[in-house]
Amino acid sequence: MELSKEQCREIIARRIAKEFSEGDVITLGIGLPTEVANYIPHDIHVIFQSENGMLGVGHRDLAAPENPKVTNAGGLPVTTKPGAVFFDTAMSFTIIRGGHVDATVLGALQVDQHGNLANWMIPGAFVPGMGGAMDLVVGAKKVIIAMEHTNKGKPRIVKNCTIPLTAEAEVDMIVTERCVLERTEQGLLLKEINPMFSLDDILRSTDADLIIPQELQQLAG
Amino acid sequence: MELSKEQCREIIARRIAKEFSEGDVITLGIGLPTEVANYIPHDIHVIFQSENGMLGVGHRDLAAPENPKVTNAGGLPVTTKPGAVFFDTAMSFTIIRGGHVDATVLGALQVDQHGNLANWMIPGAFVPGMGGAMDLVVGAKKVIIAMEHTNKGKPRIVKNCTIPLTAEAEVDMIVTERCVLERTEQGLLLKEINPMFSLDDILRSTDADLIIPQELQQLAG
Amino acid sequence: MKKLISVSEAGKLITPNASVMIGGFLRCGSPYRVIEEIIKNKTGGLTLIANDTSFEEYDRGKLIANKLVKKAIVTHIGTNPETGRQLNAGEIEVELVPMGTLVERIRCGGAGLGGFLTPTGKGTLVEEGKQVIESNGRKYLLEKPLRADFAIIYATKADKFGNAFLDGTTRNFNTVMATAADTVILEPEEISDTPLDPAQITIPGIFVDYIVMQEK
Amino acid sequence: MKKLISVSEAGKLITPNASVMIGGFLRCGSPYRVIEEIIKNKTGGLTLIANDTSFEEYDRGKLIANKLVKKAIVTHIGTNPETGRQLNAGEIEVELVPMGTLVERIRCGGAGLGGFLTPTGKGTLVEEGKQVIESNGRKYLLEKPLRADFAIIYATKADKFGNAFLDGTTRNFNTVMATAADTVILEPEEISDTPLDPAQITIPGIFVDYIVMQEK
Repeated sequence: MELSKEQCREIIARRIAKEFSEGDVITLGIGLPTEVANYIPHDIHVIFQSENGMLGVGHRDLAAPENPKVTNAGGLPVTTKPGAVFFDTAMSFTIIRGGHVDATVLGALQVDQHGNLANWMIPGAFVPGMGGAMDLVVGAKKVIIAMEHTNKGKPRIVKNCTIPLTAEAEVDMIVTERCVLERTEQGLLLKEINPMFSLDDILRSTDADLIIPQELQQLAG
Repeated sequence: MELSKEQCREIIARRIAKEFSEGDVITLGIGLPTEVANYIPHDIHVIFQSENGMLGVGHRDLAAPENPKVTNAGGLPVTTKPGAVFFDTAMSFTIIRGGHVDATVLGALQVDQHGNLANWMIPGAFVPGMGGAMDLVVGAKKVIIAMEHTNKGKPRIVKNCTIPLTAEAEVDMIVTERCVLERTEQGLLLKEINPMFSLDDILRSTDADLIIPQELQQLAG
Repeated sequence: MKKLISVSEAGKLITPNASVMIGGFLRCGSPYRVIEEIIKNKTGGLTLIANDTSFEEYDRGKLIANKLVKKAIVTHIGTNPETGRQLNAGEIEVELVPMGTLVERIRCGGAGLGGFLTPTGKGTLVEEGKQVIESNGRKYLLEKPLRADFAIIYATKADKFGNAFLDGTTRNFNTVMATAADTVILEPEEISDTPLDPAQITIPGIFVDYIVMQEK
Repeated sequence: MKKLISVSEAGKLITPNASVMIGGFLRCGSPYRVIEEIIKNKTGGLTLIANDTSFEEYDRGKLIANKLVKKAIVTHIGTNPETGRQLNAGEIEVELVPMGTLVERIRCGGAGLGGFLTPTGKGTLVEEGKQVIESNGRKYLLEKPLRADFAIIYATKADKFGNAFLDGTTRNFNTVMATAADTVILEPEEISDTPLDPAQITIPGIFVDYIVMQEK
C-alpha cells in the first residue's frame, strides 16, 4: 500500500482535527501540524495559540502588508478571530508552561513507548534550534504527535529513543497515516488502524511494544 | 531644643526633597515619606512610582468617586501626571526589585551602622505586615530613611539592630530633624547637622559609631 | 464563549475550606459581589490569598469580619483591625509575605514554574525554613509557587470571550491571580456585546472559567 | 523627557564586543534602523541575544551576514542559513535556549531575581551543567537570569516620555528586553507629541534611555 506524502498528511491532519472539544486552546507546531487547522469541524470553535504572542489566530492573511504586525510563529501574516488577544512572549509561555493550553500538535523524529519525544536534533546534522517545542511538550495538557509512520521505511516509533530528547514521558497520543496510538500506564495502546493497512503492516513498521486490543477500531477520518 | 512633630517632619521632608535629580524614579513609603513629595523643587521633574501599579503619581485627587480606579499604595485616590503608566503589581515589583527605582524613602524603627534596617515589626506588638518594604529596600538604587532622630529620647540609630530586620545592609542615607548621615565603607558619616542642635546633642542621642568630618555642613532645608 | 452565570450561581461554586485568591489592593480593583454571596451562604474555613485583608466593612475584609477565613496569606493586615483581633485570639492564621514575593509566587504558580530566587527577605525572618541558594555570587531565597482552588477577579470591562480590560490601578493582583487558580471567576463592572480590541486586553479570556452577569 | 537621538547617534552608542538584546520574532516587531548603523560602523564581536537570527537580508539577520556577531543566544537559527554556515565553519558560537526559558531568563534579569525553576529541558541536553532542584515532588532545572549591555527595542508608537505601544504580535521579546539591559534604545515607528493613554502602554518609559528620532 503506497500513499503519497500529501495523502499521508491529509489522513493525519483530518484524524487529529477530531480530537478537540468546544473552546479548546490549541498550539500547532509548524509543518504538518499546521494543516490540522484546515479540518476542524465547523461546529467546534477552538482557539489557536501562537507562541510568539497571540490567541485567536485566524487564517493566512493574504492582504497583509510587506512587514505585517500580526504574524504566527512561522512569521507569516495571519488574521485574527473574534475574541483574539495579543501579548508578549513571556505571557505566551505563562500560558504554555502553565498548563493553559489544552493540546499541542507537533511533529517528531522519534517517539518511544515511554512517551519520550525526540524532535529537535539529529547528532551530526544541522540543528536549527528547539524554538518553543520543549516548553510546549512539557506544558500542554495533551501532547499529540503528528508524523508519517516511518522515515523512508525506518521505524520512528521505538522502544527507546536513540537521539536527543525534546522531553521525557510527555507524549499522550501518536497519529500516523497507519494508526492511532495512545500512551497508557501499561504502554502504547493501538487504538485505531487505517483499514488500508493490516495489523501486520503496523507491527512490522513499528519498533515499540504495542498493546493490541481485542477489537481494533477503524482510523477515524 | 524642642521641635514639634510637625516641625520635625517638615525639616526631614524638605531635606530629602533636595536629594533628587531630573527624571528620577522615586517610591515613597506611607506616612512621613509621602510628605517629601510636597517639597520637590519646581524645576526638577521626578516620577513617583506607586507599588500597587503606577508611575507618574500626581496629587491627592479630591474629586475622585467613592471607589476610585486610580489610587496610591495607601488606597487614596490620586491624579496622574503627563506620561503616567498603569500596570499590575508583578510589573511594579519588576521595576522595584529590578533596580529601576532610583530612590526610595521609608520610615524606620531602627537603623544600624551596618546599614541594616528594621521597620516592620516589634516583637510582642501587633505586626501589620511588611507590604512592599522588603522588596523596596533590596531593589531601590538608593535607600533613604526618613525618621525622627529618637523614639521619645531613645536612640533609633544604633550599633546593631535589636529588632527583626527588614533588610541587611541596604540603607544608604538617614535623614532626621537633627542631621543627615551617609553610609560609607568606613561606617556612618555625619554629613550635615541642623544648627539648632550641637554635635554633642547628636552624639548623645545616637548609639551608633559616627564618623565626624573636620568641617560639618549645615543641614540643607 | 464563556459561561455567563448569576452572582448567586457564582457564590455557590465556592466550597467550604477552599483556597481562594481575591484580587484588589485595599478597595481598588476589588471584586465584591461574589463575596456577598459567600457571606450569605456562610461558606467558611477559607484560605484567603490576597494583597491585604482590606477593611472590615468592604469586599474581602467582610469575609474576615464574618469569620469565614481560617488562614490569610497576605502582605498586610493593618487596615482591618478585625484580622488583628482574630489573630490575637488565635482564631485565624496569618502568613505575611513580602509584596513582590507574593505576587511573584502567584505568577510562578500560573506560569508552570517550580519557584524563583529572590534577594527579598534575605537575612530576615522571611528566610526561616527556606532554602538559600547562591547564584552569581549573591545569596537568594528560594520561594515556591502559589496556586488556589478559586480566583475571584475584578474587571472594568469584559467581553463574552472572558477577555478583560482593567483600568487605572485596578490591575494589581488580578492579572496574576487569573492564571493561578483551578477555577477563575471574573466579576466585571460591564460586559461588552462586542469583542474587546485584541491589543488592549489586560487578562486573556482563556484563563477565565465563569463571567458573573451584571446586576439588573 | 527622554533623550531623543538620531539613528546615527544611536548606532554610535553600541560598542564593539558588547552584548546586545534585539527584539523581534523573525521579522515581526524587529527594529532595523539602528542595526543598519551598526553595520555601517562595522561594530563587531557582538553577543546577540534574540529569539532567532531572522533572515540573512533583514534586521538582526544582517548582523550575522556581516560577521559582526561572535556569539548568538537564541532559540532558533533555521531561517538564516548564514548562521548555520558560520557555525559549521567555527566562526560563530551559538547557544540554543528553549523559547520559554529564554524569555523568562531575560525577564528574571530585568526583575532582579536570581533565577527560576523550570520543568522545560529536564532530561534533555539542555539540562547539562545545570543544577536540578526538587520542589513539591517534581524536578526542575535552575535557570539563571540574562542581562545585556544594550537592548534595541521596536515600538509601534512612543511618546516623549519613552512610553511605548506595540501593536499586534510585535510585542514578543521587546517587552522583557526593555527591562534587562544597561542601556535601552527605543526605535519607534511613530513618535507622538502627546502622552500615550496610561492604560494602553506596553512598555513603561522609565526603562528607556534613548528614543531614536523618526526618519525625515
